[in-house]
Amino acid sequence: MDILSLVTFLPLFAAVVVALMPARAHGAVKWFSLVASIAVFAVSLKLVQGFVATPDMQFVVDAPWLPSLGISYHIAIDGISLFLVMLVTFITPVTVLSCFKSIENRVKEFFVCLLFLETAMIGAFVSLDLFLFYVFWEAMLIPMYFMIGMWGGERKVYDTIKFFIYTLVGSLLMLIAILYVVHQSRLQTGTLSFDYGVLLATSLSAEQQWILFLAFALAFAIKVPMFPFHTWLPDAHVEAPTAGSVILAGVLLKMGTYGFIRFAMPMFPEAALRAVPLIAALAIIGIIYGALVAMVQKDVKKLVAYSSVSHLGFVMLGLVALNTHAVEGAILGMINHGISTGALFLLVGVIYERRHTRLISEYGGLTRVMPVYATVFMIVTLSSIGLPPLNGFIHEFLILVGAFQANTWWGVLAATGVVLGAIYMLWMLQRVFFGDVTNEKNKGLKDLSAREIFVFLPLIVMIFWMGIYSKPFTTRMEPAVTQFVEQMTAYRSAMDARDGAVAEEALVVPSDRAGEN
Amino acid sequence: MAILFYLFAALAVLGGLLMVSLRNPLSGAFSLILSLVSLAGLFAMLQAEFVFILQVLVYAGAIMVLIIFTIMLLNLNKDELAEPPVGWMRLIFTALVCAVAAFGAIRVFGDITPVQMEPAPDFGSIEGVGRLMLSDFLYPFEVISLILLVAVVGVVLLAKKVI
Amino acid sequence: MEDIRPMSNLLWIIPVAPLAGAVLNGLLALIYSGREKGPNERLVSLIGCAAPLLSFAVVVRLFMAMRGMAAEARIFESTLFTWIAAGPVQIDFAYWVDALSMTMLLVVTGVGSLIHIYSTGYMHGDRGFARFFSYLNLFMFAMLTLVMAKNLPLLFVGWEGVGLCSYLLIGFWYKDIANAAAGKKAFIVNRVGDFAFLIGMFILFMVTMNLGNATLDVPELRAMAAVHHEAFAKVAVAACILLFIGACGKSAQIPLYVWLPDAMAGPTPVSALIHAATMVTAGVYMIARLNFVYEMAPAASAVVAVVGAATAIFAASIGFAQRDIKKVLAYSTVSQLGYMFLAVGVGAYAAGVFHLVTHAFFKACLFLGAGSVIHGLSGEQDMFRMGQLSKHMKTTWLTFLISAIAIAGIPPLAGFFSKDEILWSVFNAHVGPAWLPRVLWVVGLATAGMTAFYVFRAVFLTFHGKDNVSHEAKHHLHESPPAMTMPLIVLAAGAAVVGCLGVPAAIGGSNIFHHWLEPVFAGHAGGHGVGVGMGASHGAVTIAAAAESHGSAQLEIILMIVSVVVATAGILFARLLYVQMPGAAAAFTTRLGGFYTLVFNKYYIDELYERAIVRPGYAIADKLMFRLIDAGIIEGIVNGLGITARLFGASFRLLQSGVVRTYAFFMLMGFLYLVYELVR
Amino acid sequence: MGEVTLNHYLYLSAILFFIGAFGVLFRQNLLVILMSVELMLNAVNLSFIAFARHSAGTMDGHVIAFFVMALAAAEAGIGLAILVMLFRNRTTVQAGDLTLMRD
Amino acid sequence: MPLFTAEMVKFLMPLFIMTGGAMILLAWSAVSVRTARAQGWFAGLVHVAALASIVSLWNADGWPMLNGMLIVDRFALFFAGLCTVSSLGTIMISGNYLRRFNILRGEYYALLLLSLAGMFVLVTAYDLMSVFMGLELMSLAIYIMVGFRRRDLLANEAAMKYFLLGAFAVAFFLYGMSILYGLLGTLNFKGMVIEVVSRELVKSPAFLFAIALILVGFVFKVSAVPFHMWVPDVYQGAPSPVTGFMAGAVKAASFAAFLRLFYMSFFSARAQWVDIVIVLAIATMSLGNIVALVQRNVKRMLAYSSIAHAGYILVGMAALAIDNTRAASSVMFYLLVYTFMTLGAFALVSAIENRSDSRGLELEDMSGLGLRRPALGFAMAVFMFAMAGIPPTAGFFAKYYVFSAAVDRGLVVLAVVAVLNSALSLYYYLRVIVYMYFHKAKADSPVFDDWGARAVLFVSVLAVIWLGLGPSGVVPGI
Repeated sequence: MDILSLVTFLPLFAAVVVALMPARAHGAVKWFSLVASIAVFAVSLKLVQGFVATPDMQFVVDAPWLPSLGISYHIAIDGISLFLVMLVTFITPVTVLSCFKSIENRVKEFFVCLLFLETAMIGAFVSLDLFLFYVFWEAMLIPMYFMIGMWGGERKVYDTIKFFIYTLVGSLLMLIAILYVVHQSRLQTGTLSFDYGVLLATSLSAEQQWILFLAFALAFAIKVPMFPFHTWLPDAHVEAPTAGSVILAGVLLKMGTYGFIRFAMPMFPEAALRAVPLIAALAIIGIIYGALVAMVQKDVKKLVAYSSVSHLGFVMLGLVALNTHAVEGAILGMINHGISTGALFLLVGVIYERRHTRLISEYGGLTRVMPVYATVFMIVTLSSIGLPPLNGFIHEFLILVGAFQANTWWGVLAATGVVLGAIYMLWMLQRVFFGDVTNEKNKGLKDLSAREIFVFLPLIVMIFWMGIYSKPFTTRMEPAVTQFVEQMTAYRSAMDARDGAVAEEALVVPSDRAGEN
Repeated sequence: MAILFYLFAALAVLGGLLMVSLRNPLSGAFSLILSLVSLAGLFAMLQAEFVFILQVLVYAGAIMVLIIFTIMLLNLNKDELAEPPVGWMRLIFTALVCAVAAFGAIRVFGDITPVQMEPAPDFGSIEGVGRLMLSDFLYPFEVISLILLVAVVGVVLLAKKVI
Repeated sequence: MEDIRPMSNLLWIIPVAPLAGAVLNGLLALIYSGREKGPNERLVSLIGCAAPLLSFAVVVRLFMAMRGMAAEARIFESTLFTWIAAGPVQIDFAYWVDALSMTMLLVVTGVGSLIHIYSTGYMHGDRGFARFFSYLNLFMFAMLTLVMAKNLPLLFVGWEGVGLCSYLLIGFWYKDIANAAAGKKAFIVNRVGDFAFLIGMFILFMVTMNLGNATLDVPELRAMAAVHHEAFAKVAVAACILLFIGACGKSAQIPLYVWLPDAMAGPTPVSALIHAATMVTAGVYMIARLNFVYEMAPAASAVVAVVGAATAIFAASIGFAQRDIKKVLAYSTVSQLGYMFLAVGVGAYAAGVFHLVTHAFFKACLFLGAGSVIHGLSGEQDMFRMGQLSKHMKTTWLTFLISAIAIAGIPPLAGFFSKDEILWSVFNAHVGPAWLPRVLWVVGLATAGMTAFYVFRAVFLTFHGKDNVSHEAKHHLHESPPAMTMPLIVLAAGAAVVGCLGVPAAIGGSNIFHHWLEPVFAGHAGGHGVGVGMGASHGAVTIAAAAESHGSAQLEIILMIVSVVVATAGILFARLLYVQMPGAAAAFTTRLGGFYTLVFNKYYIDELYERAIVRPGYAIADKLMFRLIDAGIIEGIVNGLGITARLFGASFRLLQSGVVRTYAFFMLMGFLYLVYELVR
Repeated sequence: MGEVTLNHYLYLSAILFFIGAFGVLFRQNLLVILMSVELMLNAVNLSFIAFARHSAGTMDGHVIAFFVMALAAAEAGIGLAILVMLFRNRTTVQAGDLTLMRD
Repeated sequence: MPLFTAEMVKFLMPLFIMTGGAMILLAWSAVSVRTARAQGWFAGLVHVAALASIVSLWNADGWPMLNGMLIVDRFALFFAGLCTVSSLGTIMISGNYLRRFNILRGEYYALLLLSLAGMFVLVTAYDLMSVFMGLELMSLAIYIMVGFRRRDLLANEAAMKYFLLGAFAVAFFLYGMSILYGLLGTLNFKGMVIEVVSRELVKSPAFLFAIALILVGFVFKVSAVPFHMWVPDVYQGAPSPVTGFMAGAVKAASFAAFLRLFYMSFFSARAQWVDIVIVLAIATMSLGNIVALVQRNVKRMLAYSSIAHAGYILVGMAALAIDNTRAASSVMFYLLVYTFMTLGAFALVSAIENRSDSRGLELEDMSGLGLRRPALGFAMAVFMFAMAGIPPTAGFFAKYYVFSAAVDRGLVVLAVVAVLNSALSLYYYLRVIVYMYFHKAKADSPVFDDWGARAVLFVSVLAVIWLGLGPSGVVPGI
């Protein structure tokens, strides 16, 4: 079996094994899941090792799946998806370890969901066949649904359904759009194919592109989530168990941004370019809006959830800034957000596990009783608000530079997010960690256990590593990103030239007519 | 001929109207028999000898007897017969809808041009129809036997007091 | 010439030593966090002090080496690794030291080391001893990175790093939520500045990128600015003003000064190190660093000068009415920073930096002295509950007094020279309209007098005047341990003598300091004949060096005398009010009435911010965005769709009446529809 | 009164058919509804027979009419059986009473 | 050409087996009531035999037999096999259910077989006469089965409603037949095409009027809005296994004839009827889904869901094209998947339905099922996700084919409406899962899953997942 397929399906295999284990064997289930997910990570390291910094797709597997339908098992990675796959394989073991204790009932089912989810996530990142992609994309919903529903909070029923339907509406419209493109491609080439490369070559009129782009963009924008499609996110997070939140924020949201850069924008470049001001506006609104709304939250998790809206706004802005550094910043942003926000959710989970509340007002002065925890929290917070030289700064800087280059006002408006980010995070920090311990229940709280420290250690290492030395990441993604940016730029100049020609024509025609007369 | 047609037609319509309007189902059943017999007359006018016979024997005879028998069996008293009063609005509306539908059908039928032909000598005869039934229509004929079988089994199963 | 490479190879030690100290102490603090007792204070002190001292040693070694080099070649450089590499954005983690940075390095490591030593005494017995030193060392690392950064993003690393440490140290005693809030306020106000800083940085980056060589390296920027003058000049004003706003945040200038007085919540050594000597001067340093850009933007420079002057006098006036000794010093710091900005605003970069250096000494000394007093009085900070302490705390008193004289600008102490140089430069400056330099000079002079007044008000209230010390406090009253007094002495000595580095030529000095910094600032001294002032008048940008050439020495001496007189008047007035006629102060206060209240409450600026920005902002976020838009409109639409669907469902189910004829009726209607559609 | 053509028969069948439909729609008595359906089937038969004579010219229509009658018999049987069963349990023959299940 | 030859026997063999088995069962059950279980086994064996004969015919080429009344081609065999499997599954889940409600009788199996025979007639029909006969045979048997719980008021009511409205609809159908007969002189599928085309009757009002009448008969059976109103009541009142049978096999068989007739005889008038089918499709899926949202009774909810599914299938009907069979194949695949999903779902419903008030199964009754009985819960979850069309279940593929066909035919708006509907439908499907997994079990309500139900569930789950992974080649043309 090739290595990419191995990475993709090893978790599924592990899930099946876990499913077959006796339900009572909690310990065995947990440790097996941990070992399996670490093994997946180890295998995925081979991807990094074997990756060559070129714009080409690598580790390609292209085998027919349903040939009569033009559907193939076509998977590969390039510099863009490589790190997203790594993010998945990295976050999953951390998540597995984090819920050793918090998941007490239906342990087996939980880990089955988690491992199944891992396969679906990796699959979505590596698929180069749109049908395959769609299948993975939707398949992610099921385990997520169960994770929120079975191990979630009080209002889970409403929120799980909302989460599911919200994301499904968008993706179903995308399905129709995919079908339409496939249909057009069949009309043009005579063969039925869902292959990314084939569909990329399909020529579509401006109107077609626009509609199709909107369909794709809606699906992805909901997932990202971009303002104003974000309201499912806080609710889903609040009800999700810690591990669910981590995966949701850490990886699932990146599906949306990844979808933009991989599918929506290259497939419909003209429409995408026309939509750039719109997307940028929504992204900027998201940055500011998310931050302001985060500020007034009373629930820590909701606060972090809204902060995700803000952060993902940055990522989207980076994508539409369409210059190499901004796009690289956006990709780094996806990874960084996965690490930092994942860590934040894990941290919230730690106190939730101990106190079963996430209301900020229930806490206060935690530094006194949980100094190690407070330290970790502080580091992660700083990473989240983009304090140099932690990881958050790198992507924010690159995105802001890029956005500023694309349009001065984008850069200026987006940079306000830097201020607002500090406000809500530090205020939350102040209320949770500083002051005296006023709540009696907080007096006896235990600091991080050794296991929990092991959960956070890799995250913190990554926070520092990616902040101080991000070059290994950027050099690998650079060729692919450059290619993407160059293509989009080429389209833009083609469009400008054509618009210019049209304008000229409009000027020329009357005079011609005059000549005729 | 025309007079005969209009007579039968008028009787058939009258029977139908009476059936749907008379309160007592028994009266309705007799009205329906009137209608069915009139139709039998029309069948005869259309040279459908076989169907004419069946109409009188099976329909007006057997089926209606079955219905009347059931009505007697149920022995409905006044309360059970009493239908809740129906508003005029509803009556008019329903009648209007049906009339529109019938009118539509009539308009469609107005476009149909009949084919002038002289029917075969055995047209409508028992023999002719019987041959056809057991040759071209053998398959439906067999299936209808199954349908009747189902009906028999069903009646037994459903209506028997104790099974 | 000495090979500089081995020297450059030492550069990394300077920031890394404190970083290592921070990590070690931090780990110690964490390891001991769960235990009854903290880690051994001696061990912590050893690590904590050794780190800056090692840096200091390296800095001194480098300084020696640098002095031996030719003026133009005085640069050490060391690229550690590539930090960010994305497309055109190639940013190295590179350290770069020229004369300006070297000056700063000496101040930072020197004063920093002293304050570390002082802290071992001041923080003795505190539960967070190790944590404190960890933060302090981290601060040193960040500050040194700021100073030594070769490029602006790296400078920004230090810039944010010092902000972080400031945040952590202000909120060091986090048990009191007010301290934590003060820290947060500092951080956020700084972030507002950083926002502008970032954008200013982007503007510069865009310029270089459009020129085909995207860079943010300071030396490269400088070189490019020299060549591509037009391109830079186009955006210089915007960039400079934005960068200056950043500096306003860090250096507590109007309108972003509000955090600094609150920052006094931190331990006093922190106030001395971060909020007086080093961090808050970063803004001045940054502008001096980017002087070549400011040269091209006279309008921006004028703004800097005006804001600096305004801050100087405004903060000084607030200093009049403070009761808290640290608050007095805090406003004094704001005021003095205003002075420095005034200097760099009029192009007197060297003078500004010189004042920065002298200020570092006397203000650190004042703060540490105040800390010593507070330490002696078991935490009392209200000056009206002190008095006559000169008897009990001799060393503290003396050092405090020396520094006070220095800040008041009495010759021959340090403050006199630096302040006077600034005033002289302002007087001769060509900034804005012709009247502006004179106005600025008057403001500066007035500020000098006010400074003398409020500083000596503090001196008299604390060490002389009436004894208002409470009974319990008196019981414990003692002179501070040597670990604290020793740095005081060193700093006071510094405050007394560093002035001689900048003795102006007018009174026979050679202004060593000036010449030292010449390579940094000289390259652009009026070199390009940029238009100055609001109008179209073209003239050379004035810098101190230029001022010397055409100002008359006599006038300079006269102005010196004027300023000394003003300062002395201030001191005497303070003596009059607080020593000779103790009742007069109160009477005076009453006379002033409302104005005093206004000043005492710092012109209600905090309240204004609270009412005008914070509360409306929160209300908008909460009421408008969260409740109305998010929960109301968006969720309303989303849920509304769901509810509508269910409503439809509920109404359609009513059709399902269970009545057969209704069902048949719908069938017939459906049939009619089919006929209608098909036959038509 | 002109000549009676195919169309006349068809008109009559349409009228009878929709009288039957009206009965189904309007009446509540299940017996009458059942009879109305019978009337509709008869209208169909009339149409079959008329078409056989005047349009198709084959006897297929007659055969089909026979099948329809057989079906009518079967339906009547089952319908009445269900009715009897229902009457045993509910003592009603009103369609309007059959509303245990709704919504 | 002789009417009947020996080689036709093998083509009619399934029908002979079914009817023969039914006769034997009738006789057997008339003499022995106590051996009802054995009769069930026997019925099962008959099904297996019928299935075997259907499978054996897969490669035999059928032709229009018996005066063009029927044709046993692959299309017919596909549906015949599907119906037989569904019927077999119904038998397997019926035993326990019937015993629980004390109505275990051999006649039940006989009627099931006869109804299956009706379906065979229906799916092999090549002449409207056979369609009519098949429909009636199938329906009459089912009327009786619906009323099989004789003491149950709901069952009585359901049977009565179904019967009356069924008879009403059949009258329309017959009326349409008569007009076609008059216009074309033939009711043979092929013959009708020839007549319509040669005499240019495509736009004649009478012809279109006949189509409208015929449509009434079909859309009634496949429960399209507004001919759907019997569905919820009948599905709720009927014994659950019968409901499953109706939702699956009856619908499949009706669609088979519907498809063949409209794809063949009436296709020349597609331009005329396609708008209607689109409107019906939109109305059907929207109404089905919207009303299902507010149902709390599982059987009623599934009834509305089955209406909605009919709407999706109608999308495929609207997309029928002359140059390729993709739309037709999509309809076939949809029915294949739907039959399994619905069979499985009703197997579960049959196994847990145990209410004394005979209201069928309420959502509350499913509380905690997934936790108490993980395997059953898992199966139901799979069916629900499949019905909602979530990959990687076959339900997704089914929808995918249909939508894809619609998009290919240019019916993008219809496809969009369809996907929005399927998003909407998610709500009530998920609610079942919510009750099964996220609610605490009430009292320990027993679950009556015997091996038959388990086997059906197992096979259905397997089919729904397997068809979702690689459905190539299952349906001709896909």
